[in-house]
Amino acid sequence: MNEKLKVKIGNTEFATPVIAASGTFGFGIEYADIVNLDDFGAIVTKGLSLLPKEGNPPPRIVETPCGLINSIGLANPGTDEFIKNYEETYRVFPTHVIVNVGAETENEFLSVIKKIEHMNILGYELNISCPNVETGGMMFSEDPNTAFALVKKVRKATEKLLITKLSPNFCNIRELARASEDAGSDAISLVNTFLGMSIDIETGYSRIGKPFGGFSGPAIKPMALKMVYEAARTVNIPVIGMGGINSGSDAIEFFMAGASMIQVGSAIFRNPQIAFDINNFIEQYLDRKGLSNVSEIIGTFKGSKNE
Amino acid sequence: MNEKLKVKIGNTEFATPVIAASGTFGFGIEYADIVNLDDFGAIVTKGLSLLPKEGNPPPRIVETPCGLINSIGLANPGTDEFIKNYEETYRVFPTHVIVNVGAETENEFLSVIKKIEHMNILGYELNISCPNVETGGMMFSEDPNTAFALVKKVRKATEKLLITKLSPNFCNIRELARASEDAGSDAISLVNTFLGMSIDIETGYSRIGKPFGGFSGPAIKPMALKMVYEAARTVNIPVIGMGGINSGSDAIEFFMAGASMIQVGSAIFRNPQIAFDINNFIEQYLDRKGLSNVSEIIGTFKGSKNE
Amino acid sequence: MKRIKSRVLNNKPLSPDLYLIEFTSMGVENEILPGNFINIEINKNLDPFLRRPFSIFDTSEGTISVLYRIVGKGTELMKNLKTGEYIDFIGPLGNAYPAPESDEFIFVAGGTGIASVHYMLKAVKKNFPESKRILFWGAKNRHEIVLKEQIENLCSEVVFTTEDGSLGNKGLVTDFIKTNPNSVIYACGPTPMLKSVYEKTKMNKSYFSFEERMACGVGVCLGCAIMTKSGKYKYVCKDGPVFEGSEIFG
Amino acid sequence: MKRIKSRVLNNKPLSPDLYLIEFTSMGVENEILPGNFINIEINKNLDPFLRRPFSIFDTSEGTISVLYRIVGKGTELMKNLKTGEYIDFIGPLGNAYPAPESDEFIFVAGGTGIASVHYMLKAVKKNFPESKRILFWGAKNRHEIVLKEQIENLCSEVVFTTEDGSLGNKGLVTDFIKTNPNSVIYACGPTPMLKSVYEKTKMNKSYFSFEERMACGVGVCLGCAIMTKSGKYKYVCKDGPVFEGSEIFG
Ligand SMILES: Cc1cc2nc3c(=O)[nH]c(=O)nc-3n(C[C@H](O)[C@H](O)[C@H](O)COP(=O)(O)OP(=O)(O)OC[C@H]3O[C@@H](n4cnc5c(N)ncnc54)[C@H](O)[C@@H]3O)c2cc1C
Ligand SMILES: Cc1cc2nc3c(=O)[nH]c(=O)nc-3n(C[C@H](O)[C@H](O)[C@H](O)COP(=O)(O)OP(=O)(O)OC[C@H]3O[C@@H](n4cnc5c(N)ncnc54)[C@H](O)[C@@H]3O)c2cc1C
Ligand SMILES: Cc1cc2nc3c(=O)[nH]c(=O)nc-3n(C[C@H](O)[C@H](O)[C@H](O)COP(=O)(O)O)c2cc1C
Ligand SMILES: Cc1cc2nc3c(=O)[nH]c(=O)nc-3n(C[C@H](O)[C@H](O)[C@H](O)COP(=O)(O)O)c2cc1C
Ligand code: FES
Ligand code: FES
Repeated sequence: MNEKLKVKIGNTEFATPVIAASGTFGFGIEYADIVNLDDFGAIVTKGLSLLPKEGNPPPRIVETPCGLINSIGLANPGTDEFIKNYEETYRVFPTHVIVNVGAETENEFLSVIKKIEHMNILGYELNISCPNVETGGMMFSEDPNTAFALVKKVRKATEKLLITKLSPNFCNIRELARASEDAGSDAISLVNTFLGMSIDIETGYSRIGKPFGGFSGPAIKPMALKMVYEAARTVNIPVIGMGGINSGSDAIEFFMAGASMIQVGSAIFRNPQIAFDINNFIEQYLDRKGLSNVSEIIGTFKGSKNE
Repeated sequence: MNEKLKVKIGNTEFATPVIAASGTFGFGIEYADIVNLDDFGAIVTKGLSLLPKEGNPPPRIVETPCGLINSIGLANPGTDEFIKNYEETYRVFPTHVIVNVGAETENEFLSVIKKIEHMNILGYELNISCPNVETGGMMFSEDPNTAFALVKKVRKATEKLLITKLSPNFCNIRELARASEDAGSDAISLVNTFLGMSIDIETGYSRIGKPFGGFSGPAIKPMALKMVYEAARTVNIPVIGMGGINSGSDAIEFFMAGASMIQVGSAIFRNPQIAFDINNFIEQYLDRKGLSNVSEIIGTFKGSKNE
Repeated sequence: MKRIKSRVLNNKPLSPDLYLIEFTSMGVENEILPGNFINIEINKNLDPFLRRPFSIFDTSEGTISVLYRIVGKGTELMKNLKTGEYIDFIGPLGNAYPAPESDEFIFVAGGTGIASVHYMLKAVKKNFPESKRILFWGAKNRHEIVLKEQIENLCSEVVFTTEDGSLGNKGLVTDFIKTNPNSVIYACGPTPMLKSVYEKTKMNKSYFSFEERMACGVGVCLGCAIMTKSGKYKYVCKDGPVFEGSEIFG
Repeated sequence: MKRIKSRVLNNKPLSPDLYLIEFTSMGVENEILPGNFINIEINKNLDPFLRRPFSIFDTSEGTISVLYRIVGKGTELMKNLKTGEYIDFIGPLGNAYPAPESDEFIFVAGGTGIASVHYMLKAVKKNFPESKRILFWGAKNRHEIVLKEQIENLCSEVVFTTEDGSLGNKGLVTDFIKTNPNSVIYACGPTPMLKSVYEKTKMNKSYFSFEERMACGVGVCLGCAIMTKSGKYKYVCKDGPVFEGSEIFG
């Protein structure tokens, strides 16, 4: 990988700032036939809970203009099965693995982490924002104090990289970001999915298995970018930006808005090789601009031309 | 117009539940060459302020996937010029006219209304949510108490139809909706535009004349629908739903979610005759379902099939 | 599984709603097993955003073909693809129809289910040329019975059923199914049809190909869940699309 | 202003980036004045979402043609439109080039600005057949000088300028403009070009056609603001696209 793409968070080096987002790249091996895993600086696993979760009733996916609503419901094999299946796999893995932990209580978060702490993983992304489970992490997003308490406890439990993933569905993005920083996160990531709804007008029922779901894809990019910008202005730790990124150009917008790294989610479904394409685009962009590292564009958004 | 499309808010009858949204249909005459104005149950004017407003520096529009971000900045001729230009026009107008008032202070709201109260207009839509003016109405949306105080005063100043238009950029949609109802609104309308951002990666500047703008169009529909649903569950007054509506089928989703009427905004730019198309679709839908009026589908969303 | 940037060779209507598209496959046809599907990116712009999954109707050296019905915005775009234009597909995806030895195979196809059934019919004919192959083919009307001779040639017997009676029996294809105790059943079509096939063939080995809304097609999004008899979800794109009848309906 | 569901008659490349598309106009061509534009819905799906504005290059009985450059996703789609396919346009929109009497008219075209200039050239030739009509035509390179003879035939004189010098002068078109005190100036091209034309022709009556990003094209969205010398905004789609040079730059 080109040196120009190398970035650091704390002491960790990433070969590229492009990460696969949770829930859109499985546990990292499903696409291996067609994706060079080291095109990603890291992959984030599907959200992991202590016990196995079957997930929500189908349909779980509905497409909307330039986006999709999902109602997966944090389906996952649970921590024990996860360890059994992936402990060996991750011992020699072409890129960093970050485990997305999607739990419902402080204790569950801590138990999951305790169980997998020995694995060869880079760290954790705490999903305090999943819209798809009833009692789910969302409550941690509603109140910065609750989020603070959770992150603080997790911080004590691990020295690995700790990322807190924020929900866009509450107005206090800046407060949440600050609470996550104050409690000791190494970085924050945002946005998780927006709450969205779609109705089948023939039946009157939701088009997914729950009344609402999580909305993602290119459609959400303008809002996600705005929120990443707000978060990056608020905290001093690195911000990992995502939400609708579908091209190298989108990625650069997020860097300019203040993201130190970016994640690609839904766009992977369409273009599994998107990390390759984004890396390429960034390289060429940096060359064209005479820059020597992607970090030089972080936070360079200049606001409006008229001010 | 077909009887099946007739709806009522309070004592006012509308020939169809389809309204032209503020800022997307000018003052009602610009499209008259190609649009039968009575295809709309009402038109909402561009936001009106007391004094003329020049608006924001260009570019004022940028397209995003399935949507657009605008930075118009409430450009409008001001109340005196408005009266001069449209008093006669509205005296005989093929449909109801609702004036969108976009002011910055309680006093300004009251002054505008006082000046135009004598005109042949159906009522007002209070824009307490414009994202495009610095000190703008947005502050009224941040705090339900401020919104309550404003609406209460306006309510005393007019007996015409009073609609409060809510912003989706704050988490308290339900509180805002309730405050608007309690203060005496005849109806609420939502959503106004979401805050969005777009960066020109060649220059590092915003692609519009301000760092952020208002995001609208089909992209936002899943979120708008969810918010309309929440609002309609919260209040007993009619809810006027909007946000990304681009077809008859979209409109019916909003009715099912609880909207008594709907507004079409950005979609007008693409299809100025959309009210005709939506009316047609609703008529056929009602026929097919054996229903005799559109109001029979309001709030008929059944949630998820599995619950 | 490969990702192929392919070129359209041929795209033609077979009936008002059904089209057959053939495109270059760059050798990937050799990896394909009956039952597999591919996930197609139809357009360059972002509406529709997701790929669209289609069964493989047929392959030949260097080509794949798909039989598809126009139902929405993706297939509307697909129908306008001209010879020489690009599409991008990922595949082959999913599992395959198992092929236990037998002397009688029953095929049940509803609507575009004929695509997946056709490819399996070819394979069975090739591997068990002496076998009896009876196809129960259901469609809305006679216009939807497309490529009739070509498919009849693969079978010992074909029983047609149309909803309007315009060809063969009138009614639902499942009303006319007859099986022997040792026949192996393959079926592809709408889920209610599959359920009804299962009810009538409980004593047989049966393999059904299912559809579910998909985002990824490879098992990462967990979008295509299907409830199994055991109360656990499986995933149509990865554990399927082919399941034993008893696993889902048993 | 009408909304026309039109059919493509012809759509062909004139250079690697420039295309000429001709489509049916259902009589609306009789309402069109030089300087007017139309707003085209290119695709049925929602990406791109907005219509795209284009100057009218030419009309004939029952047809309109547009000369366009491929710059983004809308024009990429446009270039693939085949004869017989539908497009939907609204027009004519905007104001027209005024046509004061004169014996010398200077036309300045940069890039696709030639489209709007061409239509005005035709009108001036028709109305003032005896007039002197000098066209200063600038382009990136000689490939972008398209329909050369056809346009030369409308002029008394054409001065070509290309950025790479591959045809005519090398440099910027505005470096070579010459005018007389009584010449009337018409110009269409990038705003910096128009500004430079203004600087060189301050003493003349000049009419410039501007571009700005548009959502509606009819004056309702207030998206296409252009700052005038007086410190007030005007709207390119409604007050323009043609403004007197002095109104904007004066
Ligand atoms: C494994 C698999 C194999 C398939 N093989 C074929 C095939 O060989 N030929 C063929 O014509 N079709 C096949 N399909 C179905 C095909 O994928 C859909 O018809 C197609 O995606 C519709 O796209 P669209 O954009 O035209 O419709 P959309 O606009 O997306 O949808 C139109 C309507 O169809 C419904 N719909 C869309 N996709 C699905 C789906 N996957 N399952 C159920 N309902 C859906 C929508 O809810 C909507 O009501 C297959 C599906 C799967 C999962
Ligand atoms: C009144 C008027 C008349 C026009 N006449 C012609 C003509 O005759 N021939 C022709 O080729 N083009 C003309 N244009 C420009 C044409 O509208 C744009 O090139 C077209 O909309 C681009 O669409 P796209 O989807 O291909 O590009 P997009 O993907 O939308 O954009 C590609 C790039 O072009 C920029 N861009 C897009 N639209 C505009 C615009 N209106 N002004 C400035 N920059 C823009 C974008 O910011 C982006 O960088 C005219 C524009 C106006 C306003
Ligand atoms: C199908 C699907 C499943 C997801 N699952 C998870 C998850 O388990 N944990 C999590 O934190 N985020 C999850 N997400 C959210 C994504 O990681 C990402 O935050 C969001 O989709 C926005 O990015 P995008 O627009 O690039 O997809 C999921 C998203 C999708 C589409
Ligand atoms: C160009 C533009 C101008 C707008 N101006 C106003 C306005 O003056 N007052 C107001 O209340 N809303 C204004 N809006 C918001 C719309 O009325 C509507 O609430 C919003 O666009 C969402 O609906 P849509 O997705 O159908 O466009 C404007 C929207 C657009 C796109
Ligand atoms: S479609 Fe994504 S898991 Fe099956
Ligand atoms: S484009 Fe809408 S006012 Fe000009």
